[in-house]
Amino acid sequence: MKTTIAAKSTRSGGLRLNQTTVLVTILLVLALAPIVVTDSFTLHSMIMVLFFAYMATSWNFVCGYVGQLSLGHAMFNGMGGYVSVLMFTQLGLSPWLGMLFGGVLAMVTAVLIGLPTFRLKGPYFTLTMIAFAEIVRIWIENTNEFAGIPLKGAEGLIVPNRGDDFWAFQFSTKLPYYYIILSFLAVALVATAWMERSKLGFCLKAIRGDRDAAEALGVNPTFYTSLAFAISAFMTAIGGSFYAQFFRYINPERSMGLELSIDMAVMSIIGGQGTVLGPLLGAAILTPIAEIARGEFGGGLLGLHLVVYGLALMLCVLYFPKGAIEPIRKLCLRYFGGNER
Amino acid sequence: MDAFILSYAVVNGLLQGAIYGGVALGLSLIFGVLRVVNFAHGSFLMLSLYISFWCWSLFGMDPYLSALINIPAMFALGYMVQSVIIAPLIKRESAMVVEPLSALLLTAGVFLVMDNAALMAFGPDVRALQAGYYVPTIVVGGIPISGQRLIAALAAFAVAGGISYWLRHSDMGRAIRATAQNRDAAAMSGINVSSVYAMTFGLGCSVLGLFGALIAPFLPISPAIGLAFGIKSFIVVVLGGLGSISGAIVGGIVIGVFEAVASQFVTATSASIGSLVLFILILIFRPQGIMGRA
Amino acid sequence: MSKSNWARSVQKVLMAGAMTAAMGSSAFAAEAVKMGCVLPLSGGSAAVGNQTKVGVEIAAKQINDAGGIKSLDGAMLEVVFADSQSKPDVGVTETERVIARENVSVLCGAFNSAVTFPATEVAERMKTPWVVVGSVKDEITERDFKYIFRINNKATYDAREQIDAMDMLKDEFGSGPKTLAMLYEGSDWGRSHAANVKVIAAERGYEIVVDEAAPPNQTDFGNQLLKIRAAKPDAVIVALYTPDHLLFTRQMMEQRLDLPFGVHSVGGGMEDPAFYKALPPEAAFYAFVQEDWQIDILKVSTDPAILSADEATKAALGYGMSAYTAQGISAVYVIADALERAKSADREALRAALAETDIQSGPALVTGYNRIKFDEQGQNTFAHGVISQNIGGERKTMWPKENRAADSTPVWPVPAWSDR
Amino acid sequence: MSEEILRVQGLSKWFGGLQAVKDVNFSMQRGEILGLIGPNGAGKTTAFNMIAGFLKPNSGSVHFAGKDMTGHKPWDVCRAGVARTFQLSKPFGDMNVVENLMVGGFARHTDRSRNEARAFEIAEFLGLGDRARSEAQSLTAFDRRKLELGRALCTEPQLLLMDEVVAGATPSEAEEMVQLVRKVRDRGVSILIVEHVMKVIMSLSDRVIVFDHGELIADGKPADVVSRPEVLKAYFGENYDIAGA
Repeated sequence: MKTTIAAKSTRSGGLRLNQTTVLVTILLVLALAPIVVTDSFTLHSMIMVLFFAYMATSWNFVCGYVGQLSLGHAMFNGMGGYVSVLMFTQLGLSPWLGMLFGGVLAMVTAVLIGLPTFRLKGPYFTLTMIAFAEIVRIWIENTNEFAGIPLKGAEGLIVPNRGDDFWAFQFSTKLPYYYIILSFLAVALVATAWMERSKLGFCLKAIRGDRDAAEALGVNPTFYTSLAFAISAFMTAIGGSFYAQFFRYINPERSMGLELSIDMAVMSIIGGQGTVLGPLLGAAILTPIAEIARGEFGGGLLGLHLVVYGLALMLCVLYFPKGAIEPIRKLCLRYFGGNER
Repeated sequence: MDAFILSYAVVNGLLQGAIYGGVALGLSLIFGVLRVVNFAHGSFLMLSLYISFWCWSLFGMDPYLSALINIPAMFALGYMVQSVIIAPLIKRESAMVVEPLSALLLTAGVFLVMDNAALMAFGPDVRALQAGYYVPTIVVGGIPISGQRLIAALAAFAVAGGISYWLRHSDMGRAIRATAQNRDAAAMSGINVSSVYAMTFGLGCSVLGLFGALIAPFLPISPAIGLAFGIKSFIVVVLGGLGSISGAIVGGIVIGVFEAVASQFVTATSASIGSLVLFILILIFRPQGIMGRA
Repeated sequence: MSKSNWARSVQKVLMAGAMTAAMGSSAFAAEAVKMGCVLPLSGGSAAVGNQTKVGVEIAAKQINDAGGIKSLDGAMLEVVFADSQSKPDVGVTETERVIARENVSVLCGAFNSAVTFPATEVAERMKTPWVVVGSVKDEITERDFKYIFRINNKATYDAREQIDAMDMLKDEFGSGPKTLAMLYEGSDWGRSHAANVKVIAAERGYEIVVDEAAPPNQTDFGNQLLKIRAAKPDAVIVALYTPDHLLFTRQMMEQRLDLPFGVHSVGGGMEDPAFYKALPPEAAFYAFVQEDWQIDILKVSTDPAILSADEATKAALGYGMSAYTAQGISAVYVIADALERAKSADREALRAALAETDIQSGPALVTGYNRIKFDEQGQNTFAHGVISQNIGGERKTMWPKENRAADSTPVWPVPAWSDR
Repeated sequence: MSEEILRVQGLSKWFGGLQAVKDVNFSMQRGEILGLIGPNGAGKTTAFNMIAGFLKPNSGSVHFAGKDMTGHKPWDVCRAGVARTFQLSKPFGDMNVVENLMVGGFARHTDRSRNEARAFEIAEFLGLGDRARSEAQSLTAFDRRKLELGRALCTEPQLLLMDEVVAGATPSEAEEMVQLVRKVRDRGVSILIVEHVMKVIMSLSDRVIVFDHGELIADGKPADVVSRPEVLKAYFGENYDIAGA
């Protein structure tokens, strides 16, 4: 069945159909994967890959397309997690709704932060985002209670166990989590594919290419970057809520720390930023490296996977500035013919 | 807040701030010439601290004496990182594919590799070295001043002055300044730009070689120490003006004194949030920093 | 580091081979019992995690050398280590892995409360017993879980004991602190300890005059020290990990900051042997340290297992046993004890046996407890810390009074720097 | 040729203590090609940037088709119907020629397929039809310049501001560009062109204005303007004045 779709699209030679086909095929395979994979640890690992793919895709939505390197996105992840958990524990609100509030808070924050900072270029922007995220993290780590809300500082928040309860976003097996994060990822990928073809995508790429020229062509950079930044922050926050529900525990160090931001960015960049499938590819390559390094060497070679991340990052920047997806795309072109993806 | 405590805080802040400034010098120099924000700056310092530690631990070498090893070693490492890793990017950029963030990403890669390779090689344990003698604490007006910190702080001023003088009065220094102002014009007037870049990167790192030796005697050393100093250096350098030598010292002192005085009124944590806020405000409203030219 | 690990594992394999060969065919019949051990082997707490790991390895080797689990035909203990990287999600993933993939019978770990808390939930769900090592967060044994057991203190015990010790010294000498400063690392452990101290100190009539959290990896404590100097407290309670504790202690010595009733550390850096290697001994003179084991137990104990464990630790790490090594050893002996009684590596049987644990002697008590017995929440109610004072470079147990050696007398109040 | 499309009144700009543009007044008719010339540093580019919205004037006003556009942002100016090209401009990376052109189309229409069709049409018009799917980065310098013009045309301007269109071009390329600009005008677009190459200005412009030291010193038919002494003096200095007098 897969082959027929692929064959059809090659024949029709549609420029965009190819990407859609690849996207649909990947999602289908992922959706069917649990039929084969029943081992709970493998499923858990796959959830982590999908989670990081989702986070990298969210990051890519703005940073990949507008060409800015945000190392502060973990802040939005934390907001999503904290808002949905606190609304659940304090108000009894279902995390399914709470995550939307978290997303909105992240959106508002993104716009407030983005307005002044998106004017900054290159490293200045990166450093500013690090500073913003660090401020939020340090503040939460040191605040046990704020305006009557028990933030619990560095201790982190616990999601009380409710057993198998859809509205509480809690399940006793891994499978529901798998399909939830898979559908989140699907939405994020489709949103990215749609955005890339829409006015927003063109404007973002134009801003990345030459800001002055984009302005002269009627693009208001502040408006479009803020819009994309807000959407990206919203998606990242939803990922934070998922993380909180999946592990039923969050703390500022992990949920808002620099390391998570670096993970999101590095996965996108190595996979191919500014492409729909690049971040997914990056997460699929890098997440298992970390797992294998840990599984095979235990504590024998500390930090090995991060050394690999670093080397891969350098190699990509120097030799594959468009990410690992570029050579794959070229290979596909050679063997399957047709237009660029 | 009585005057004694306040002046004590200012003295503390001056000492610590000058050290921050000294550590940040190389970052500013490299940015000023290459326009590269070296994300791995702290990692170089970390490595330099380890060199001092191992010299002491294996050969019983005095930490101050180990500067004689640190400085050339860090210079060589910096020279190599520039010519092997960053130079290919700069060459590509002159071929019109301008990606201003690539250099930052490259050095971020260097940071990941160095920090974690150190973790693999040295383990996570905290090390500290103890000199065989005791550098006395001086008491001035009732305020004790750590001798080791005073030496490091004075060195920061000396090095900043030395580099400024050298940049102005030596042939290499003039070549570096010319390249910083206009790479293409410098190349056309016969300056070997790639050698100037590698020299500058090496020089920036060798300053860290010196400070590694100067602060190793009083600082616990672990693979994670680099990031702590790295982020502080970014703040210091942005505050003082990226690329400005004197700005690095001024920025360091401003941050040092600000945090020292502020933490007498609020918690030290709030003071460090305060310095991050200051950092953001500077970037947004005066990106050239306190000392930088508009 | 990695080299010695390799060497050690090779050594282990050789030993195990030799053992099985020597014991003949019956040993082949007994399948090894797998136990998982989730520890922070990299990341912020890696130093501690690796000390614990050494303890676990030593204890497992001792048990195997002595013929393994006798009620299981001499089955060997096989430890599967997993690295949590000090991160909750990684810890959970690794727990999942060792339970599902490695099929371990029992788990131990994971030092960081932030990791142990969610990871033990996985164990509970997958019905695998877990012996908590090092984590003090109260709630870990307050969730009505059936499979979770904790040998060591809860966080509230730590705080109470510190104040108990001050009260004891006050009674003993007729004088003591009234005002306290608190300096603690700004993450989970330090903050929750500080919160507990605040509550108990207020109940006992102490006044907290400085309350400072420090983000980890400080480069300077001058500002905090100055604040303490300005507030003139009688004593300071410190909860810092090794790097910050080192820096703090060194600067305190340099600045000649006098506190009449001294420094009271809740462990962290001051129970790490690396700490004492890195400082001039006089920097830590007269400091009180609350630890999860009795530092001078090696002087008191005659248990050959404990003494040889200390030797083995020195061989592996270059310094003797620490609280972390001791906790690793203790956990393995508690698990071995349960295995002997359960006569099975089955998780359910093992859980039942752990719940029945009542150890009153042997190397499981290396941490200095008189007894290990879990309540219905899995908390060892006989856990207590031991508070020592550094006298002339040696940490001597002062609290509880019962554990005090005959020649140990507290120095109270502590002398000023100028009088030392 | 009677409707006024651009009116600049009393336009002034200071940079620190230096006045780059001094109280400039001029206007343009619909369908006109107006040349703006002057020696280096005369304030041409500054005036140009103020009209396009990239600089805010200190005083004076810019009216476009009767509407006050003074100090409006570049994107608003663009949407009002004023497009501009840059002296130095990069094509948008990772995008091919058509996609580059489509960015301009999105300024006015959100319909993707319409913009795509229009972009192909413009590519043909520019003579880039066979390179429509090429990566924009791979174009020659002159094709990039045409692409720059094409992007501006895709915004469907009524007034086009062009900055140094033939700088660095070979004579034959310059001739091709001149033809293109004429064709653009024939499509009903008014053009204000800043140019150094006299020949281009003389052959293209319906009318020429001359700047010197931030002041407008001449306004008229190209042939008339170049023979005026004040213009010659501005270009060739005082010596010329003495010699010619």
